[in-house]
Amino acid sequence: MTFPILTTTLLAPILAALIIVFLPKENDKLCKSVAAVGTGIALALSLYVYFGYDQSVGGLQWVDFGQPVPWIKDLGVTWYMAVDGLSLPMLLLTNLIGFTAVFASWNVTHRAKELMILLLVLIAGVMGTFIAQDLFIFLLFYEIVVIPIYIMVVIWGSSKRVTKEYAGMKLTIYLLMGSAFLLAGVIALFVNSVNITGIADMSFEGLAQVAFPEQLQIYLFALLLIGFGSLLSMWPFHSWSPDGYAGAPTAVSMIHAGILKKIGGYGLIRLAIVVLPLGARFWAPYMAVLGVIGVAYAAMGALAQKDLKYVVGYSSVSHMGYVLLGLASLGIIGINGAVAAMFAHGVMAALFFSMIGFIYERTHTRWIPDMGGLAHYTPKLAVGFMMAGMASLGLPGLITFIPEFTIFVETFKVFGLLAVIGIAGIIITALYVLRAAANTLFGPARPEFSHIKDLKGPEMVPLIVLGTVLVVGGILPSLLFDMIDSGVAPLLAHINDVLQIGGR
Amino acid sequence: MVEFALNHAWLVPLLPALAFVIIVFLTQRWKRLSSLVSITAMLGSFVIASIIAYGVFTNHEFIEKSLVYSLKWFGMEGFNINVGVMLDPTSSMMLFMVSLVASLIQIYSTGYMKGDPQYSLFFAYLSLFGASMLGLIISSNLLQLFVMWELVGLCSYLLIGFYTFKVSAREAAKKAFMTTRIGDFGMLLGILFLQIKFGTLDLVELAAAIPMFEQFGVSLGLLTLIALLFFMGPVAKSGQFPLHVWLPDAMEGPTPVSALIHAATMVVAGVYLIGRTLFLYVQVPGAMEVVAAIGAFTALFAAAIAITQREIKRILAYSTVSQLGYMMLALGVGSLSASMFHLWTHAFFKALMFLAAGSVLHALHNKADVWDMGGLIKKMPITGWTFVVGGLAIAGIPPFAGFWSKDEILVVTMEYAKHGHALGYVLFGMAAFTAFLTAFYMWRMIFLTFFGKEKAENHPHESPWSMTAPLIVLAVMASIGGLIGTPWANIWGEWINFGEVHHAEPALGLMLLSVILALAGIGLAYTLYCKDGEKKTARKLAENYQSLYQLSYNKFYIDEVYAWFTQKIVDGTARVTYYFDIYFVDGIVNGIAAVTRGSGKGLRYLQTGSMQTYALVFFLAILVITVVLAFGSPSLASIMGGVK
Amino acid sequence: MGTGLNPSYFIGLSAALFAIGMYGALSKRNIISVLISIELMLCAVNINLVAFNKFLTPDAFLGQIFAIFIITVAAAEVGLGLALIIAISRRRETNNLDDLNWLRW
Amino acid sequence: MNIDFSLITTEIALAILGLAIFTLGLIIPRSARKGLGNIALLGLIIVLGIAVYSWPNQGETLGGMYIVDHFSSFFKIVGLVAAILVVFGFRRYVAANVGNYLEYYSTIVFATLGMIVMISAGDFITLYLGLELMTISFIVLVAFRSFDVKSLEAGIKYLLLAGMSSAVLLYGLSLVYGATGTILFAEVAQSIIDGSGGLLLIIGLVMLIAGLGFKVSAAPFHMWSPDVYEGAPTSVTAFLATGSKAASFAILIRVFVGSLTGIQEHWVMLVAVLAALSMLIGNLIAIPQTNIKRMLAYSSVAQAGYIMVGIVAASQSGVKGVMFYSFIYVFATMGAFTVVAAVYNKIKSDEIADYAGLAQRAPLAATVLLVCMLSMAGIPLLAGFVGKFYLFMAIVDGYMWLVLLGLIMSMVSVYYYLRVVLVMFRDDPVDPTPLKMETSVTITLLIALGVTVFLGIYPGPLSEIANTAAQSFFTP
Repeated sequence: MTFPILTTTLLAPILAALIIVFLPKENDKLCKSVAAVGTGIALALSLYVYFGYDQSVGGLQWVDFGQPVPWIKDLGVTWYMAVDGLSLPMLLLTNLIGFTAVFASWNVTHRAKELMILLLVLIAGVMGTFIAQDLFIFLLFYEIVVIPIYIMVVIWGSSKRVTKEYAGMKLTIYLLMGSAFLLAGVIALFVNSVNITGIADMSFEGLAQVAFPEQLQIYLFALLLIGFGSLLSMWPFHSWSPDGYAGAPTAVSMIHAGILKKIGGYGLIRLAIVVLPLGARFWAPYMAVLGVIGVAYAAMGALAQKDLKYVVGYSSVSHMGYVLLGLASLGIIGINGAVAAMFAHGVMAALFFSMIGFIYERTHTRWIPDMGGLAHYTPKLAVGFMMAGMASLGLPGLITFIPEFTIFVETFKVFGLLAVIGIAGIIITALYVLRAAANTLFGPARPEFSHIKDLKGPEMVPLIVLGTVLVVGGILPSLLFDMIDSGVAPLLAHINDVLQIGGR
Repeated sequence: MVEFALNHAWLVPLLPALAFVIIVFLTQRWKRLSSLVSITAMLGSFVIASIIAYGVFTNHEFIEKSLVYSLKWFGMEGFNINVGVMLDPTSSMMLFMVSLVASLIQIYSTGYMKGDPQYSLFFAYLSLFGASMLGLIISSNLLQLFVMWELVGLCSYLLIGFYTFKVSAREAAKKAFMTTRIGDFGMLLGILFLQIKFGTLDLVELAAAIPMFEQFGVSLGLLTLIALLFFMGPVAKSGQFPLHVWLPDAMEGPTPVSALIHAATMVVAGVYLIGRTLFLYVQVPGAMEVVAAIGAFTALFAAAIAITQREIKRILAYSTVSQLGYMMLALGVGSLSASMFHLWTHAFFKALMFLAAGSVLHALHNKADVWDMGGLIKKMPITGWTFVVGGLAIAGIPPFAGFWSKDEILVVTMEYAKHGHALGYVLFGMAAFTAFLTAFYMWRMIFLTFFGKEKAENHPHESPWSMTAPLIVLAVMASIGGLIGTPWANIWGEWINFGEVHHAEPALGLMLLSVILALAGIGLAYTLYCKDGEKKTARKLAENYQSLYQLSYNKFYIDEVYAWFTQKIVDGTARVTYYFDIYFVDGIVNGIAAVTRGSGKGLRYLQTGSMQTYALVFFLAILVITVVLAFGSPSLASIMGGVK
Repeated sequence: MGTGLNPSYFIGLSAALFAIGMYGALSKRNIISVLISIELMLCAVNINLVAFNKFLTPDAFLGQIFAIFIITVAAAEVGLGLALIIAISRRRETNNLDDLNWLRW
Repeated sequence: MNIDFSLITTEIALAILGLAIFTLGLIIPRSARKGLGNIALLGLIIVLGIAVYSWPNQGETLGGMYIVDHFSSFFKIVGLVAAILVVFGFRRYVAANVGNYLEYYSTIVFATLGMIVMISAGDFITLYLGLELMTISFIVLVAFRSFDVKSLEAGIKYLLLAGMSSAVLLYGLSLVYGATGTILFAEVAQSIIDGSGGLLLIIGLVMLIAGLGFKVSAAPFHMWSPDVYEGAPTSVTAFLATGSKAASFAILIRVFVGSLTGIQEHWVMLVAVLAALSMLIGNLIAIPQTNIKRMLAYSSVAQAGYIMVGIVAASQSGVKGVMFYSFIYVFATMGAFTVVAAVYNKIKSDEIADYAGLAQRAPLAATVLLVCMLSMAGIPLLAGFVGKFYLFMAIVDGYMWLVLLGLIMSMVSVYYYLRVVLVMFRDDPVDPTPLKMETSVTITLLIALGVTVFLGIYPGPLSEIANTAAQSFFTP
């Protein structure tokens, strides 16, 4: 019976939300502060857990209450909150972005109270998916986030190429459709596991031990792949992503691009690949192809954009292509790289969206041709923008490079030429990022922007926090990689065993 | 003390890095202080680098084996990366040279950048560049080296675009980054290949592993491919044809930047890298020939462009490209020694000329066209005479530095040819002709700028000592810096070589040839641009050979081709992709949604509101079901797959 | 039983009756006639029940009892129906089903 | 034969309650009739207490015509809970829009009585009696607002269609009787196993499905429900959508899974198709609706489709799923309709457009409506998700197509639920004065909210109970 620190981390935002419910509507500064405190506590706790995790031992640690608490007996569901090297980076990422997202929406005054409540619920929901080691609990958190996001988009979103109503509805329904397939797959998975073993156990560990027949695995993996893939904005299930981000308010874009997408990748590893290795082996080539198409296609799409948010929206699709590619390699290096890439992209995308949000607040436009020379009036903002951009094009010394390189190492070995196409994506990426940066920040100063102010006070938080992570993670990749490796290595060992025995 | 320096070589890049951090976070407000911090750090590095150089060049063991120490950066099963320090004569020479030039140029900048609003930022960037460049030099691991490689690229990007309000600067910066990116793509593939095939990126281990590449299941063809892919990086970084286009535009940056990054240090990183990985290239003669050919061609090509350019810095830029071509050529023919020697001398005289040019521009308020200048030497003697020294050096007049290194290159090329490479003679010819052209266009520029009669509208004045002092120091280096590599006492070749045979007796014939070529070039330049004030002949030539002149003046239209490719092909594809996305992929999505909504709207009208319709549906349903169940149930079940 | 009757006659009869009722319910526009048609359908049911009882379980009166229940309940239903019809014709001056389509779509 | 009254205490108590309200209402002065609501509430709670207390009693009485097992007790409790919520949550609505407390409340009680009789039915006659008692009471209730033509139209439509459907049902029953020679479910099952069957039985089967499908408003027998739901007083709509539906499902299971198992291969696929049809039609037509009651009506058609999935399984897990789902469905629906009624009280409109800015005028109401609708859509952390999980679990091998259809359709349903959410949350209200909800309403809403969320997060206990109940259904 240990102290349930993870559950506490999970409850911190919820608690803050409850407090805010009883705060006066008018005093939005107070609401924001409470939200900041709540997320701050969660962040502190997750940092404590992250650095308190014993990598030499590995496996699941910080198990709440010491062992799984029986939850739904007949489904074999247990309240099993624990973390390993795979969950921890995601947990940390969630709280990093959650914390900064509060500050990124610091200037929102319109119905700020509701915004903060929804935001906190959202953060808690996402957190739950990463610390739950039980499939059912995972599912509980998996979809809950969708609805707050919808409400946030339609209230605080912005209408440009598409109306925010359209964007919100598309985002929501698209992801729910994906999750329908996922759910079907999960139900079938569970029922079959019961039929095979005779005991109902929904913990990921338990399911991983079940020996599903190969045909079944292939068929289930397809369902899961559609489900998680659409959340990962896997081509061709990506088209929700740019519109969604464009319509969404800053905080939502940050969290969605930063963390939510990662749930797809996380689920693919935790559930699809680990539980259904044979299916994974069957589908891996197709995943790789889709990943590469996603990389090149989305990069090209981003190149054609004039709206900053669309640029980043497409670029995140393209980056997820790398993640998919890494996962498809089914090798330890590739999957380590993929997980690290998810973390890195999360930080980068969050910073990018927060900076774009600030620009939009100031200039009331995201249309690149209407901008230019912003660096003269807002140097700090420009710094943040450039850091995010450079991270996005995988500049060494920032957190995104090593993960991408690691992915390349494995996928180049496994897929050869296919991977080369993916690697070529870095050129296009550089092109659209540099263009966006150049046309937004540099060039002659425009008088109409002379009034706008640089970042100051709370607005600096996203830049400082995320920027620090970008640099530190770039200089000391081992902080991230040792952790991930300690989590992925045992899973991969298990998979390889299965592939040896079950394979042909 | 020497021991300490050798074992803490990582301090060399660390000091400027610290300077960068300090300036950015603390001293940005106080300009003087910032520059002070930056210069002190760089001088510190210089001191340590000198000690290291001393330690290395006084200990003969370093010729055989280099000093390496490293620690784990990150790693996982089957993929471990250590970062560390690798000290040998080559790297310590580079350390010394870079830190020296960097210090001088920073001092120079205090004068040149005076009054610039982003003064502190400039020095921050310079420090960052210094850090990454020095880091690149001492890297013991290809990945570490690649990281630094990209960082210097970043600094170059930032510094080219330093005048952010200038659109041209912005575009030039972008161009530089993109061009080098293309090279880096190839280089990345090469690195990946090495990692995958040889399981390591550590230079020492690779050097041990590659000679027996068959054991790693690597065919000679594959190794050649790897070498060529890897070569793309240097091609872009060191402005070799066809990726040279960014370097001339890079002159949009402040002149000290051009001197430091785009003449003395960063652009030679490519050469240095090939030198570092020569153990790979010597295995694959095919790749070596490509390197040599590209080098020679670039040298000639750039020189051919330089003869018609008008802007002082552009001319210098193309000469840089051309000189880099020399270095590549030397590497291609397998002489690390010659190439590094030229790198060393070139660093001094080219930096010198850039700084002098900067001093000129400073005096003429950035009027760049050489045709608008003249007779400046009277008004600004130090600048002028130092520039002349540089000119002599690059033209290859003994005993100035350039002569010895260029001669060395010619010699090794000739030897390469003699050792049964027919290609070698062609290369030699190109190199020799380039030497002539170099002398010609350099002195064309010098005559046009400093001699002849003054232009009335110019009111030049000598620059402050902070700018002239570095000029003098560099001038000294440019004059005597080559003496350590004379054929009579080739200290250089003895220390810095890749086990290549270096000629015992001096090849006097070649020396003579190169001197004649140089003098011929200078003489031609004199007759065309100095003797007759109106320069009629020059203009007449230009008119008679209009097409050739235009071709050369427009840099053989390479930029136009690239621009066309990017705008038409790349952007076109992008637009197509985008429309495909929103109209087809997304169209399907929206289509499904529309169908759903529409069917809802349609079905709704079944609900007519008349109770008897409902009853009718009710009974009809019963009828249908009865019929189906009574006569078709099993088949139906089989269709729906209802097996339990 | 000596008579040559067999269940199929009764089934046929009740089926016919049910069909007639059904037709009436579907075609008549007057609420009352629809109500009556429904009664016809119920009668068909009763015939069935009684007939089956006769042939299947002559000693236990399941069918009859069931039929009696049905008749009773039907009476209640009709009563309620008439009450509603009166109320309707008060409010909407009609007892024609086609006019009752305010609630639709 | 001796009657074991201990088994039917609930029914007796309920009957007494109904009569008591009626007579009491006649003797006390009109002005005092307001109190009847409280009496009904109190009585119903007591009856619920009795029902819960008599959970352990199991057995058959009246010679098998009346079955009391955990299965029936479970559904009785569900029905009673629905009745209680209706009586409690809609008091002000009834007072303001329905009036005539005496008949209203007694009829509610009698409808409940009909339900629980039907739930426990062991033979055709009891089934029919319970069904008709329920139906006739509901006809009265639907047409209760005799001053409102819509209510009357709904009433007459319900009367006629229900009449036809029960005629069909009865015809079916008679045919089954004819085919098997008995009216006791148990004996029917036995005789089918012994080999009686044939066309007669098949046609009877179809008619049974039609008759009962009408009651649960399963497509294509659903067409009455939108009109009636829209026209009826909201309280009645709520009761119709929860109690009557749950009870009808109970008897549907009793008849098909219980006694017609022998000819499964004939009806399982049929039910599956009907379920699919209900999901499709219900969800699709709900999309363009503008009246919230009508929208909820169509969505309840879809819900019927989901619940029928459990019958398709025709297994213990399926039955368990049905029970679990109908329990949570009661709370979700009640919550939604309570909000509708409460809002109608204030703004006299059921149009979705008029819900603009509800989130700011009445946050609790808006939240409850949101949560309840999402629970019906099966969004996790809400009970509906667990319910759907249980239901689809039962059929996932063999009926993957139905599972996928069901899940996709429930995501479609999110589409039209979110349109309401959009109006409630995004728009700013025309007049921002807060809507003051009565305590009774607030409490009902909180109950609905609490149960929906709690069972969504911690469904363990309920599923245990449902499991035992389902067990008792198969092994009496």
